[in-house]
Amino acid sequence: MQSIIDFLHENIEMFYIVILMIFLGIEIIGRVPSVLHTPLMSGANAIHGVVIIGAIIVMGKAESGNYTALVLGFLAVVLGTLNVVGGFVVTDRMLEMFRKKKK
Amino acid sequence: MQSIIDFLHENIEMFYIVILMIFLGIEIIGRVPSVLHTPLMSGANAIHGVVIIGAIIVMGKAESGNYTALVLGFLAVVLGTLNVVGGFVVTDRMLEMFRKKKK
Amino acid sequence: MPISILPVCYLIASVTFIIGLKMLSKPSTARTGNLIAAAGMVVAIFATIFLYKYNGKSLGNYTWIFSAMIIGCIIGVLVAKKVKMTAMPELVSFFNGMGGACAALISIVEFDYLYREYRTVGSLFSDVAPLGHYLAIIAGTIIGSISFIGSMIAWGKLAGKFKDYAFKGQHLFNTIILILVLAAAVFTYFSKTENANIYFFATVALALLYGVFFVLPIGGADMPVVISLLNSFTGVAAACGGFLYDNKAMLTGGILVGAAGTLLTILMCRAMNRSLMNVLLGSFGGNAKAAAATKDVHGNIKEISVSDAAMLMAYAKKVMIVPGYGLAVAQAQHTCHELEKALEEKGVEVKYAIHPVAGRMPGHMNVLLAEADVSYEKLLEMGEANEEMKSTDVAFILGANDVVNPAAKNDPSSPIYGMPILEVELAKQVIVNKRSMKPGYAGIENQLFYQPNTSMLFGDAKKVLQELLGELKNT
Amino acid sequence: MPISILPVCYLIASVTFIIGLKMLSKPSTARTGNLIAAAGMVVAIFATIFLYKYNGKSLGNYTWIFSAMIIGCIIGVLVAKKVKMTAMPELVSFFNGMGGACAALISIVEFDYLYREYRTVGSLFSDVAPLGHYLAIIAGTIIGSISFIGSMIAWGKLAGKFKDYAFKGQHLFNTIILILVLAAAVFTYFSKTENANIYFFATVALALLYGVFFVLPIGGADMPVVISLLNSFTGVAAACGGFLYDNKAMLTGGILVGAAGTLLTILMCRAMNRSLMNVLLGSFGGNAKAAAATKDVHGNIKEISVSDAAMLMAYAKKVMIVPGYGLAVAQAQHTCHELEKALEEKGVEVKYAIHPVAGRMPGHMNVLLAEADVSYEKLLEMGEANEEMKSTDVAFILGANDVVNPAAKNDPSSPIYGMPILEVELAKQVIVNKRSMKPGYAGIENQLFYQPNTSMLFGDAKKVLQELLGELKNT
Ligand SMILES: NC(=O)c1ccc[n+]([C@@H]2O[C@H](COP(=O)([O-])OP(=O)(O)OC[C@H]3O[C@@H](n4cnc5c(N)ncnc54)[C@H](OP(=O)(O)O)[C@@H]3O)[C@@H](O)[C@H]2O)c1
Ligand SMILES: NC(=O)c1ccc[n+]([C@@H]2O[C@H](COP(=O)([O-])OP(=O)(O)OC[C@H]3O[C@@H](n4cnc5c(N)ncnc54)[C@H](OP(=O)(O)O)[C@@H]3O)[C@@H](O)[C@H]2O)c1
Repeated sequence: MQSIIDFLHENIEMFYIVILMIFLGIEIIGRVPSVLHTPLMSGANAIHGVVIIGAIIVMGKAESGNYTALVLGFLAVVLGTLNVVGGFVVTDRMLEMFRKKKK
Repeated sequence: MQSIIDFLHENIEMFYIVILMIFLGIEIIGRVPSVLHTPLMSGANAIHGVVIIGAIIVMGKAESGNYTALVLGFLAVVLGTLNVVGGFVVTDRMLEMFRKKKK
Repeated sequence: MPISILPVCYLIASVTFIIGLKMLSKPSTARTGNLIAAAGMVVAIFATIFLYKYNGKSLGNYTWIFSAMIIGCIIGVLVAKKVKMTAMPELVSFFNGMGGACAALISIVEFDYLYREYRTVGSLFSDVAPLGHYLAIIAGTIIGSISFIGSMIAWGKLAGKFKDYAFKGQHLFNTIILILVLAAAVFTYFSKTENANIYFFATVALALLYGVFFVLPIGGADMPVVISLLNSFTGVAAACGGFLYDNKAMLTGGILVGAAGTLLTILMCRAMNRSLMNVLLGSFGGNAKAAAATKDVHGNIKEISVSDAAMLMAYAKKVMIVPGYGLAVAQAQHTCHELEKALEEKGVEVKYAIHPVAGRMPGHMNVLLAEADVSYEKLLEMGEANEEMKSTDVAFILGANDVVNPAAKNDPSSPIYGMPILEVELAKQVIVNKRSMKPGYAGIENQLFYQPNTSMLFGDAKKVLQELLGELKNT
Repeated sequence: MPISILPVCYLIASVTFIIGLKMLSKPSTARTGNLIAAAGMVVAIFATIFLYKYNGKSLGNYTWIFSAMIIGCIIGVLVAKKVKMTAMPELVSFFNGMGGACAALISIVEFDYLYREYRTVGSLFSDVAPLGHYLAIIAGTIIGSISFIGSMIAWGKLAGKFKDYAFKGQHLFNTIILILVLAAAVFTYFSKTENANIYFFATVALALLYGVFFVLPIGGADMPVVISLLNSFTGVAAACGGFLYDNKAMLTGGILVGAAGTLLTILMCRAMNRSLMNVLLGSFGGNAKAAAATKDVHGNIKEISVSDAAMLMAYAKKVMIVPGYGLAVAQAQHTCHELEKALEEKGVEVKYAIHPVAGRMPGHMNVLLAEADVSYEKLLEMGEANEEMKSTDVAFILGANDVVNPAAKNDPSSPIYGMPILEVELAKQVIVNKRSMKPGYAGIENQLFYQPNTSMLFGDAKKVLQELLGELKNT
């Protein structure tokens, strides 16, 4: 129990950010019309591609002899980029289609 | 310029909290029907009464010889309490009226 | 390191504020939301009293703290419970002013600590006082002071203690004071430590002055908007306190109110089809008078006697009452409810058409009629009301004016053009009760009064309603 | 202290994510929102590459990083641009899986660092590895792995590579694996440092296994919901990375998607009138079959010939086309558009009635018909469509079934009871095209087919449409 409180205490700002972000995520999405469900899912999918930052850090700090880190890091960057780039491009394509109908 | 970046750097979590809170404040209120404007204003008014925490701190750490701090602190606590208590009670009274009509 | 659950309490409080405010913005959950936020506040307050440590020591002066809190509690509850429902907006303003004053006082005491500490150093104040700390203090002082005095003036205006006051060059004058406030704040920071306090108090005085002249010229009827704005100011002042003490509850609560309050202010203006700037600079009234002067309204008015009006309503199938500011001023809501009952006894269907900005505060008519026990189902919102207007035999307008002005629909030069209105002209007959041909809040003429199916029933709303009641009893 | 603007860049990225997601949820701003979020992402990525410092050193291995990014870019763009519009959901699933794998790999490498550092210490792993750090690693690993493998299976299912697979006791089995995953995670922490890696890899393997059995039994048509859920999982996995590196952009982006994704999943289920539990446990199909077996549907069906159907439509004033999953399967959207044009040439008014969950992904019909260049004004949402149904002469149902099943309105025992439907039975004539009398997605009978004003037009949607076109050209 004490250690949990300690942990909370030290990271209280992180917890604030997490909790506020949860509220925000829920509030923002609340009014989405169902036609936009698929593009929204796809856009959100692109946003969590921010995990690529972690991959870049892993890759960038890997020492030259550490093949595990180098190989896995390389793979992680490739996959992360796929997620980000593919995600945004595919969302854009979907939305372009929606827009075309508008006019 | 440098000192601004320094300041941002040191308080980056605070800035995150502030910015997220601004978004949240705006999102939360966005859909309020106009009948609720007055009670909502009143409720928000009660919430900023949280400033009383500052008054309590000022009062609590005032040394016994420091009359400025003691007197102003005392006044601050009285006013802060007025804000909090009056705010919540008056909001409740307004909303009670709205509820009564419902049934 | 003395670890306590204080931050957890603050986190809980922040979350309750968010949830509470969210629930406050839906009619069905509003009351619970208010209670939730209040519960979080209690947690935050008592956690601070008992768990807060500075330099490892607990807080002292418990007697002072508790007696201050008890005094505040008693006054707060008494005032909040006693005041008349129609005096709500000024009460909110009063409490808001208290919050602003509290924030200002805290900052003043904290400045005093800084000053005492460095008074004798003999260098520039900026060399010794940390900038972040000073910024939080001075922002809290200025914003808190403006909010305090502004709220007090708004309160006085609504309570009828002050009149609107404006003079030529008002805006320029205000801008100059504001610049002086900021200049004094900067001077304080860059002054010698021993006279920093002089500049500081000049800042406070100037901020108070600015607050006075900021609110004084704004029309009394615009006070709800101003109060909402000052409310968000106090929120920001509280947040400054949060920065000062690195206190997350104050920070989040303050910013939340600051952001939500600003948006609410804008929403309020939008409901009246005006911009915030327009409200603050008061150009609305000016325009409107000009418009009223140039625009001439054609036709003759037709008066109707009380007995004829009573007949008309008694033999109607459906009567739509359109209440407005005049009804509130005349305090005629109870008599109005009696008229409604008398008509219903005669088999007439009676409904109320509620315009969102009828009266002088949002929801004014709802609160007013609720006070008189009018049942909820009888109150129609604007949309519904307009749909039922066609099937209405008599639209009875009680002290409303702008909210039924067709100029909003068909005169692009009118200052209220674009505001959604109650389309009473669709009813078969329109009876308008007011005391004279004087315009309402927006200061413009109303073509409705000259329409062929409109009849005027002049007189104070309460008196007229009582006479109508008398007539109805006799038939 | 080396101060950089990196945190500011991350702050900017976080804000763009919030604004982007917000704009994505409104049709008019969605596309800009996507671009804004993408811009923020670019800022975050390049800021990391050039400004990130660990222990005071800049990152190295730039060649590796850039070549990996270029490879990822090329594949990503190619795949995203090439794929057919109808294959969108599986593509989202694929990219989501990549993100999950990325998160898992990061965590694995970070665990490897920990392991290398403490391998030879000879004490318990828990004595040396900080709990917070370990928790972030293990959570990232588990959630990332599940998200990766689950997305791959969802992708395979939608691409037709895997079939649904369920066995008795599936739920119990899954629960046991999940418990084993958690147990392995705990064991890793409390094992001797030199064999911590064995338990760790057991955790990874079990998590992958769980992911497989979590998604396999869920019906292929429910995949959009599952993908949305796994999407929010990946968000949480990314947020774990944010904790690990104390990186606010990852933290906020991840949590934002985690929260929004979870709500979106629930909203999707709600649009189909189902609960998330119901989708995950797959009890829907089971119930439905039982219901279909017990409930007997009365009446006879009436068939109509292609030429009669063509006549009926050609001489109608208004035809309402109700597209459904069958139209998508038959890839008949272009032929459908031609039919529409042919009818309009004959002076018939043609509209489309779009049910929000027609097809197999939200917005499926909109995307499909947009692809065939059907103009936006012709697509009616459910509410509008139902209002126009009364004035419709022929409702032409093309491969839709559940979305026009009146049981949703009048049979409380039906599994789809309560789902809003398109009320085609209000039209004067109903023509239903499908291949057989087999039920649709929900697996239940449809009373509509037996109604007196309904005629069935059996056959593959594309073939039938082509025949109709031929007939129309001849008349
Ligand atoms: N609700 C809000 O939040 C809010 C806030 C600020 C401003 N406003 C503004 O206030 C206006 C509200 O419209 P409204 O139609 O309710 O009011 P209004 O346009 O101000 O008209 C009120 C009318 O009531 C008459 N009246 C005054 N005292 C009376 C009495 N004792 N008996 C009978 N009649 C009496 C007045 O005419 P006589 O003098 O001839 O009797 C006046 O024309 C709008 O312009 C709105 O934008 C609203
Ligand atoms: N939109 C979403 O996000 C989503 C996601 C998951 C689930 N769902 C569910 O999917 C269902 C959608 O309803 P729906 O009415 O669109 O589809 P449906 O109820 O699944 O019915 C589709 C019908 O099309 C017919 N069909 C199949 N292939 C055909 C072809 N080549 N030519 C002509 N007809 C063909 C089938 O009958 P035959 O076999 O006799 O031809 C079937 O009855 C709802 O239950 C919804 O809850 C929707």
